[in-house]
Amino acid sequence: MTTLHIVNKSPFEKNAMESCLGHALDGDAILLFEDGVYGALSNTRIANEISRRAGAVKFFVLGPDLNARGLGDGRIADGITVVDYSGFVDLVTTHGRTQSWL
Amino acid sequence: MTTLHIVNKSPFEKNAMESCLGHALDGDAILLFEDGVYGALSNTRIANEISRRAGAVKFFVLGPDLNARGLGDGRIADGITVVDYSGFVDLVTTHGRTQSWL
Amino acid sequence: MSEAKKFLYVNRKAPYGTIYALESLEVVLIGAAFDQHVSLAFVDDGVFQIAKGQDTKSLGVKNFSPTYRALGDYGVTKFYVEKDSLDERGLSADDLMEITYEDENDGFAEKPSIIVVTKAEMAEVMRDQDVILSF
Amino acid sequence: MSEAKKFLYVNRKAPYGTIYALESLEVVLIGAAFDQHVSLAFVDDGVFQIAKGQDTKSLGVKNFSPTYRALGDYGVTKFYVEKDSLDERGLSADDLMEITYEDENDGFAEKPSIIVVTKAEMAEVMRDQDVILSF
Amino acid sequence: MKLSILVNEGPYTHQAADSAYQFTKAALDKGVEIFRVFFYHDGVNNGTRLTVPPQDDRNIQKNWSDLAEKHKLDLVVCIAAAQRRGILDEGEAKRHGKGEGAANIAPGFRISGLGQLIEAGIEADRLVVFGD
Amino acid sequence: MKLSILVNEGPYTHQAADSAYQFTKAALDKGVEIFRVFFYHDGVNNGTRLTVPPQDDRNIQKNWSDLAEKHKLDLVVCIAAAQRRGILDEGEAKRHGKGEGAANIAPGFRISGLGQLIEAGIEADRLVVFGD
Repeated sequence: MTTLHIVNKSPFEKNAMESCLGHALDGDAILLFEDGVYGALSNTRIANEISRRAGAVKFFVLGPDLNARGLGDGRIADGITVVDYSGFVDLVTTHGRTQSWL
Repeated sequence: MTTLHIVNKSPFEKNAMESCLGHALDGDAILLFEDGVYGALSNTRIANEISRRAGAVKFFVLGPDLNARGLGDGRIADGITVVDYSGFVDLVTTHGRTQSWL
Repeated sequence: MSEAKKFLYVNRKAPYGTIYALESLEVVLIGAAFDQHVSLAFVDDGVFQIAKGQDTKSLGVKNFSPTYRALGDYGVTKFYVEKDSLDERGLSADDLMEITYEDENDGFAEKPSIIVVTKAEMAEVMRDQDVILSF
Repeated sequence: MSEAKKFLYVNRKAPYGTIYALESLEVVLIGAAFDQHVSLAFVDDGVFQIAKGQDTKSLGVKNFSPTYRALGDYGVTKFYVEKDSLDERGLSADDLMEITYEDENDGFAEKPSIIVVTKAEMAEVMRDQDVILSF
Repeated sequence: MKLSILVNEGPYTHQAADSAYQFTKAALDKGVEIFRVFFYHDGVNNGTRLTVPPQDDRNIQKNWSDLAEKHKLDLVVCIAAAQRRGILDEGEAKRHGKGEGAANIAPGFRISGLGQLIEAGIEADRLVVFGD
Repeated sequence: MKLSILVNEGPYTHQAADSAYQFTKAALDKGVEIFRVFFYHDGVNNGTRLTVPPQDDRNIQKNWSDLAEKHKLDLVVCIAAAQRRGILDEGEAKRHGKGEGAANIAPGFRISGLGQLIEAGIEADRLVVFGD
């Protein structure tokens, strides 16, 4: 069964997202939340890495965390799906395990 | 007056040391302590950066933190001076200000 | 009390993920009541603290970003923002809130508080201080 | 109780700078009393947790590194260590503590608990689990 | 489908405590069962009754206590982590001579051992970790 | 030469609390004056009298209290940060109806406002920040 990876760290400050991307396997999903949502910004180094993996790995980002940080509309890289907390719960229940990259 | 920069973060996990190196000016001192002492390891990417700046910037590392982490002898890159807490106090009093890179 | 000192608040962390941005701002507000020279630095993820359009309603936490805009009324008028940090995050100065102050030495003309600087300029700002508070 | 599950403890943080390594170890010790399949992963700065020669006397904090060596007696015998993480830090397997266990299925022969794996192999280890505890 | 939640950070300081609460609430609202919420590391600080947050901010401890009451949630604070950080129930406060009325554990939380975390991992179908 | 110290993290969780203590002690041992130690963010948790650390580990709160007694150190806990995190003195505990005996501030610490931090920056020759 595939894994849901959850990342709550800014990729500009910490290596958690980079390490997550290095260990996520095809078919896995990655949810960006808390300061992890900065990884969803378009036009950054990390956005390139995400678009390179998008397709093989599914990318999600938590809407409430985006909005809080002023990234609500049009700032997000292509291929990332916005979900709310209910969608977060669905991601947990539909994947075999949840791995937190702290 | 010159600045004492203090860095307590692993350069492999966080961007604090990189940011510190980017803002330290010639004549400043940088003290590595806590998990920052990993920046003093030889044969790493960060060691190259340190040896590039050594001379213009003085590098120090806190001995008790080195020992705790098993880096006591021979693991430290050239050009880094080991100090104890008393030496840490001296560095603070002999520089114009102390800047923490958290 | 000695003569006025130069205080710099260095903000390197994003808002909301941790409390540092909010509690740093609380220090700035209290510190403004003392008669010192105050500057703020926004470096690395700290630039996200003053991003425009922050809306925390769906998160259930307090949106403290409007407070930055009020700091001018407390005499806090120097927001140094590092351009290199903006660039790395795909941001420009247009993505930041409009933060201004009324210059009492110039007929209360409204002037921008944000000063975008290079990394080298930021390093000079930092060395020019008496007290550096990092959160 | 359901049948035995596979538990993986993922250690990505250095010891002493924060408490996560120590308190993670406390969970592993308690968890060993339950009849589950247990593995430990050391990734990124987590590899520093099992570096040899740790000596905390001058720091005044507890040296908990010997506890890793005792885990074999509790049936915790799989320490997956990522080679890519060692390489980036200028370390090799020789810089790690010697951690062994007595294999009761092989005449109590002493065998190494540390298994150095590539990043790709670590990813497979991670996906093979039922429960992943990250600290 | 049963979930367990691990909360590794204290309230206000890290968003982990808020995220864990919002996630748990969303799961319960959807009818997903929560086997247990376990508080470890600084997470134990979610369970102090002594917080006095600003009037215009959320009360994270009270949010947890209210959720526990409404849904019969099992909120477990790790005893070893709690002792290090000064979170005690009445029995602990008495045993360590901290004086009458010193217990600071909040309503709806209970203090117990790390075995409860392992059990949470065994008994639930998924474990979700919120931390720093 | 007078120093002030700012401690931004709680005991045990981050080494910042240990480093600040060791640094302060080394300064005092050398005869360097410490104007004030100010505890902010989770640093306020250094000042709870309710911790019960393991027998074989250091007692960070007691180390601070002992150092304060020996050297007449001024240990100040920020009131706003303390309220958010559940650190209260007797007056605060009473004012917020937390019950008799609930005050958990440790000996040698006092609770006061953020102005004390600014003053620490003004009055000392150097300010050193320990945090995460």
